[in-house]
Amino acid sequence: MSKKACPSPASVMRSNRIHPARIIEKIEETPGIYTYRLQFEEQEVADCFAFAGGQFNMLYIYGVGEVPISIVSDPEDAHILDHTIRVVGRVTEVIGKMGVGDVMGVRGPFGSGWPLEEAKGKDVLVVTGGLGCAPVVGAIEYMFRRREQYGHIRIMHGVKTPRDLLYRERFDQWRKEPDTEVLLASDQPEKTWHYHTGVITELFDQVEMNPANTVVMMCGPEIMMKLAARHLIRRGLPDHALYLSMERNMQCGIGLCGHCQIGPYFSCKDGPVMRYDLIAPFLAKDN
Amino acid sequence: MAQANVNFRLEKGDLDRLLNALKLQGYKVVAPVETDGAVMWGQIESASDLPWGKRDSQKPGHYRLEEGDANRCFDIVNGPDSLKSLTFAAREKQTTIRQDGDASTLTFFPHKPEAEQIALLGARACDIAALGIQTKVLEEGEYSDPFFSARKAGLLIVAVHCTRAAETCFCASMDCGPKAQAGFDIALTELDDLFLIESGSEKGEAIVALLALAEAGSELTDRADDRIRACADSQSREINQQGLPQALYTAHDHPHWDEVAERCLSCSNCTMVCPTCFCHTVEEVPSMDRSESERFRVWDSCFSPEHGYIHGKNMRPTTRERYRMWMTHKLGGWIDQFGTSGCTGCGRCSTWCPAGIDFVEEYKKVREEP
Amino acid sequence: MSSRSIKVDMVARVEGEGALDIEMDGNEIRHVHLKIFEPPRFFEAFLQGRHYSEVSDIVARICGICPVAYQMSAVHAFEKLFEVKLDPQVRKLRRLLYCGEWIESHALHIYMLHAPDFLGFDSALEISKTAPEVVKRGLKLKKVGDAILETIGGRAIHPVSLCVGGFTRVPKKEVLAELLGDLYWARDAAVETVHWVAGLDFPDFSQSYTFMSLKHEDEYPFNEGDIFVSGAEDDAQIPVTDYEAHFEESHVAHSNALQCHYHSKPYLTGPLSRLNNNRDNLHPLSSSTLDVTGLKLPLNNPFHGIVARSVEMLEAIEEAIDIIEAYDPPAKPVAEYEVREGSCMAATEAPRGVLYHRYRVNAEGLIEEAKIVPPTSQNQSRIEEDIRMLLPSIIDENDEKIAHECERVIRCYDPCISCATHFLKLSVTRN
Amino acid sequence: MATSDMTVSKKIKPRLAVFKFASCDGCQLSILSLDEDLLILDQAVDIAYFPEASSKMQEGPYDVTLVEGSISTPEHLHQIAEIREQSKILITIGACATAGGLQALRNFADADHFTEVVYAHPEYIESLSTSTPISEHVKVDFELWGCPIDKLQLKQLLSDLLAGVTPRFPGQSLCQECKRKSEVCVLVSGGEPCLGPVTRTGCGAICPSMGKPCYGCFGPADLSFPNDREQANAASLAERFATELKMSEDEIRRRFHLIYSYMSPFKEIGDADKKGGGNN
Ligand SMILES: Cc1cc2nc3c(=O)[nH]c(=O)nc-3n(C[C@H](O)[C@H](O)[C@H](O)COP(=O)(O)OP(=O)(O)OC[C@H]3O[C@@H](n4cnc5c(N)ncnc54)[C@H](O)[C@@H]3O)c2cc1C
Ligand code: SF4
Ligand code: SF4
Ligand code: SF4
Repeated sequence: MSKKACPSPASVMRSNRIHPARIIEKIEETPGIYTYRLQFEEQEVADCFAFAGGQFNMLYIYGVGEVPISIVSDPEDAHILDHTIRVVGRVTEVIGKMGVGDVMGVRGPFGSGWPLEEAKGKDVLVVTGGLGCAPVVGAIEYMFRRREQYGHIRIMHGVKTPRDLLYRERFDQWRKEPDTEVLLASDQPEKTWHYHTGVITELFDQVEMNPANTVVMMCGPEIMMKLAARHLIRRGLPDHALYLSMERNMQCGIGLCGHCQIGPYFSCKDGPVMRYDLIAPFLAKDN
Repeated sequence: MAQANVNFRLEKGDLDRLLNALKLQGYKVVAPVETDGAVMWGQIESASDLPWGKRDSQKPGHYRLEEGDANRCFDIVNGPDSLKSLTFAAREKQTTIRQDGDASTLTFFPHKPEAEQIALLGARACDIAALGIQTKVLEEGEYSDPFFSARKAGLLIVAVHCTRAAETCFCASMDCGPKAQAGFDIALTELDDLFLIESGSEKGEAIVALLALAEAGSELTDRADDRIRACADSQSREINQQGLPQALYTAHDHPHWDEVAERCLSCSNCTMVCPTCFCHTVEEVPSMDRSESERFRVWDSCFSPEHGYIHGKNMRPTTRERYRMWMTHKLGGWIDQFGTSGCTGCGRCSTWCPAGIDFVEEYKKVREEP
Repeated sequence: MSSRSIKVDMVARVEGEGALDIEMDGNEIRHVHLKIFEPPRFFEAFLQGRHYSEVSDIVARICGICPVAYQMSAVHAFEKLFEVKLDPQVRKLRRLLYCGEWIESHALHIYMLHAPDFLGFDSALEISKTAPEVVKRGLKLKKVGDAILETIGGRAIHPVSLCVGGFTRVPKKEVLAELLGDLYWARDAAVETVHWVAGLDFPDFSQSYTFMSLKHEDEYPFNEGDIFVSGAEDDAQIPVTDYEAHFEESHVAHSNALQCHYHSKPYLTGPLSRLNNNRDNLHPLSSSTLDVTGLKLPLNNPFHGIVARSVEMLEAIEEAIDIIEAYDPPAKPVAEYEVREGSCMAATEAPRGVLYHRYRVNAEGLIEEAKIVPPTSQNQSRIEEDIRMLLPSIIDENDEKIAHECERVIRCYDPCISCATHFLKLSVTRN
Repeated sequence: MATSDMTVSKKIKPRLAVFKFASCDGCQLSILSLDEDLLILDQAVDIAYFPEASSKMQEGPYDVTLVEGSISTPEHLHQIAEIREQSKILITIGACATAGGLQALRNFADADHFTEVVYAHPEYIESLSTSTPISEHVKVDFELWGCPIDKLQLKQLLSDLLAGVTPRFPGQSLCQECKRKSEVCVLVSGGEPCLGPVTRTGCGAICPSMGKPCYGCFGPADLSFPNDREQANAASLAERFATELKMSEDEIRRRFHLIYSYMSPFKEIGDADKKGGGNN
């Protein structure tokens, strides 16, 4: 389906309706993580659907339910809609079994994503942890497609054990990009691990940073983000330059269902990417 | 507030004239009806269906109807249902989805929000305030809930200013009552021998005009104001809102949360009866052969075990965090999120708590230095 | 003659688990044992020390097919002791609740459990492959019964609203009236059912039975009436309070259920007995529909049980329609009464026959002793007797055939082994 | 919890079995009460073993096995082990299978004495002294609670399994549903000892809607999710029964010890010996 001019953007974008979309491609990133390329079934929706980098969709699986999933494709190629999904539970298990030709529902896009505009002209530090952080992959690829618009890009990724490192090839690929660094750390040692052994914050001390001109994007376990943020602030980064992806339970994605609250915020509409200075008091706490 | 509305005299025996006028306008008249030892919203045919001569006795965890003044029909302050059940339905069918035989297409059939025209007789100030708060949440944000809007649009509100408070009421301290300030079409004040009636909207004005009543005069309106003031004065509970919301955010580790958790049953009754709580989840109900699936929006609660769950972690794993969420959001978070407290002082959360937990008392304890 | 051993591990399409054990010496039967190995669940024991108000929820769990019967017998016993005066409309609603259970249970047995025997199928689901409309009719009839139970009792299995003195809540008139549409359909479907089952092929197997059931002056019996005995024994009318003087339970080694005898002899309870004893009280339509089948009463062939059950299903539907059409909600769902100490008994007609309860209650309303005699333990020795009578005629058949024929006889009784205490195993040893 | 991967048998119909141990048959009957959905089920699966419904009894292995009833005789112990071996997914249905059932009341008393009460010749009876849930003996993939199970939940369970979806049912307390249905609380306004606040949702709040206090037939609410065990606060409700409703200790014990007596935290109420005990 080729994209034509959208006749009435609001009717699609503000309707909060679920639109059927077909899987036209499925890529296995690593076992249990798949990227799906979706195509809307309705021409009007295909024409009108537009999103900003880092927004998410609620993906609807027939007879099962909806889950929030970040859009990882490039907002400027809005006719392409990619989602990278890790199989973890009830809904994602079913998604994992779906293949090319299957249909799911898409409601969105919602939320605010990575500060890709604000980061233009600045250095970018991406700090991730845990089992792969799909939402940030899209942001990284976005920047590389516009490599000249961004300063130094440094990607730091921490895992518990070397076995947890997914997307190994991707890290290797990124490492080849100009003016780009990729640093990996594993809490536990292993013979084949050629990178840093220890926690990720230790890496911060090994690199030079330009605190006044850096934007940090973080994604991972909250406790890791909290420790990393404190460390970076001590290194002189302003707290408002740190952006964190805050995942919460979401049933509606539009600020009505009440589940995704973090103190005064709703992660779905005030986030999911949120500035550290705003959410610091609520970070990594039962709330 | 703008200039005071004009009050008219409505004889007790003439209440049916009001009912008939409402019915003539095509409304179904719904009012508090004695049901299973409490009052619930029910359709009434005539004023005699109202709970004449009854009043309520409320304490945390306790509700009983008692004999009262036979000439009065609005002495029961409230029952478990607020306006929420009428506007934000507990279970609302949102969408039906069909899958064709070989699973290659999905068709979505969103349900049209539809609502009956209901004249609601007997809405109280706190609940009208709560409807206003829910309006901010469900209607005035970037996205809104069309089902709520439709149901709300179908309501004609006949308020009753409170002249009697239950022991659990604290609307005065929340600035939400006992007199309804706005948000109604018509309002009544019940005196022992007659009602005063005023209108609060054009729709209401037209209906009151149909009744061709005499003006009440200042002696009666003064008497009414006295009764309402006395009702406010009779409230012994209050919430001191000073320092909110911050004070609750900082009370995050207060030991009193543990103490409440010893008693709290995590049963969600408080949030269900709360007139402003809006949390909901979606229930997916597929048919046996999966040819069709329906999605329902249903009331949820921060006391539900899944409410704070994200894969591999529960943000609120135990009752302690769940109770804290409830109070912190209600009295604190709401102010940041919607510019108003989430509490109107109706007292239901305490009355309908099977463990008899007193929201106001617990709040006081949490505000004390540990 | 050499010895033969035949084993069928489980008789299907009955409720509960037991076994049949036949031993023969040549052509001589040594014994026929209906072995009930459904594990004992000790209900009478749990009841001790419980409050009378808890009993109906406890005894319901004896049987998921006929919980209402258990609840009814218990509640009636206490009401006699406390001399409760039931509102007539409450009494009607109780009958209606019972109608629901009969319709549900009879439809289940006729269509799902018993019909496959006559049609040569393993199950009703098999039937549905060739005659789906028949099975759908059965399922829908069952649903009509379930709907009555759900409306009055909250749910079809282990309903909750029955209590001493009446009901915890009674339905509104308009809510009950919603059932009528389906009941009118069910009435026609039940007439068709009677015609359909009457046309089945019945083995010629008439026996000399002692029929035992309740009998009521002017009603087909559900929850009231004296015990009435007819058939092989002299007619006798026995007040329920004298039940234990005439009917005696004994424990035999091969069974986890107690067996019951009338003056030391086997007897028959259930639809066949009820119909034989109470024909006069049938509704006109049930009566005329029975006439059209051409069957003459008393029915003496256990295989005609399916016809009796179908007539009773029709009867229950007609009764339900009558009650609902005339229903006027009682002023109060529960009557007032005072708890008294003493002993009390009651018998009501479960779908499978008479269900007798006796309790001794102390001044605080706590149960000191409980005794429950379910229909299947009453029929148990009669089933054994039937098989003894059947065996000579099939003695030359192979083991498989014998087993199959015996199972068919057992199923005529719609035995509820969960009540008596469902693996029915058959082993035949021939010397 | 099982990953209900039944996709392997997409071409061949999955084989379903239904087994029974000590129970009242009510939960099995719920399967036969699925109305027309029963026919849909029959088309979707091969009902290989379900003696109550069919005399065709096929040997295992089975893809999905539903088990009703509690373990209460020595023979059961062998049978359940064998059934487990034959079953890819084993699901227990009902209070008996998931918690020992009403008959687990005997776990609190001397079972030998019980036998004498009911049967004249106790020496004929072969019974274990306890009635225990299936999960105490073999691995159970999924449990459907309730006495009896709820038809809608059963339908959803089967529908999910057939579609290869992991079934999931809420563990929260009954009160939410009670309030959604606009029932007046029988505890707060009627002074009745309702177990709803600590009882698992699923039945649709039948008792309160019938003006009767919930007697806990869906078992204790499970407040934990995903798996950190936060138990229903039965002790607090019991305390409330004592103070507000003036119930005696014995009345309170009887209240909790009925259908799900053998499951924590109901088990520990009023049971001095087992106070604070675990799941055994
Ligand atoms: C804004 C946002 C963006 C996300 N982007 C991605 C992405 O790009 N790729 C990806 O693989 N995952 C993403 N996630 C996480 C993803 O939503 C969860 O993994 C998914 O909801 C798990 O659902 P489940 O039914 O398979 O798991 P279960 O563990 O069975 O969860 C049960 C239910 O809990 C809720 N839930 C569980 N975990 C989460 C969670 N982390 N966030 C919100 N609700 C949850 C859902 O309602 C879910 O259906 C994102 C989450 C959020 C909030
Ligand atoms: S989070 Fe709790 S307190 Fe807030 S709206 Fe939801 S249910 Fe109510
Ligand atoms: S505070 Fe009371 S009503 Fe609210 S969840 Fe706790 S026990 Fe239930
Ligand atoms: S009646 Fe029972 S289930 Fe309903 S709200 Fe009250 S305590 Fe909870």
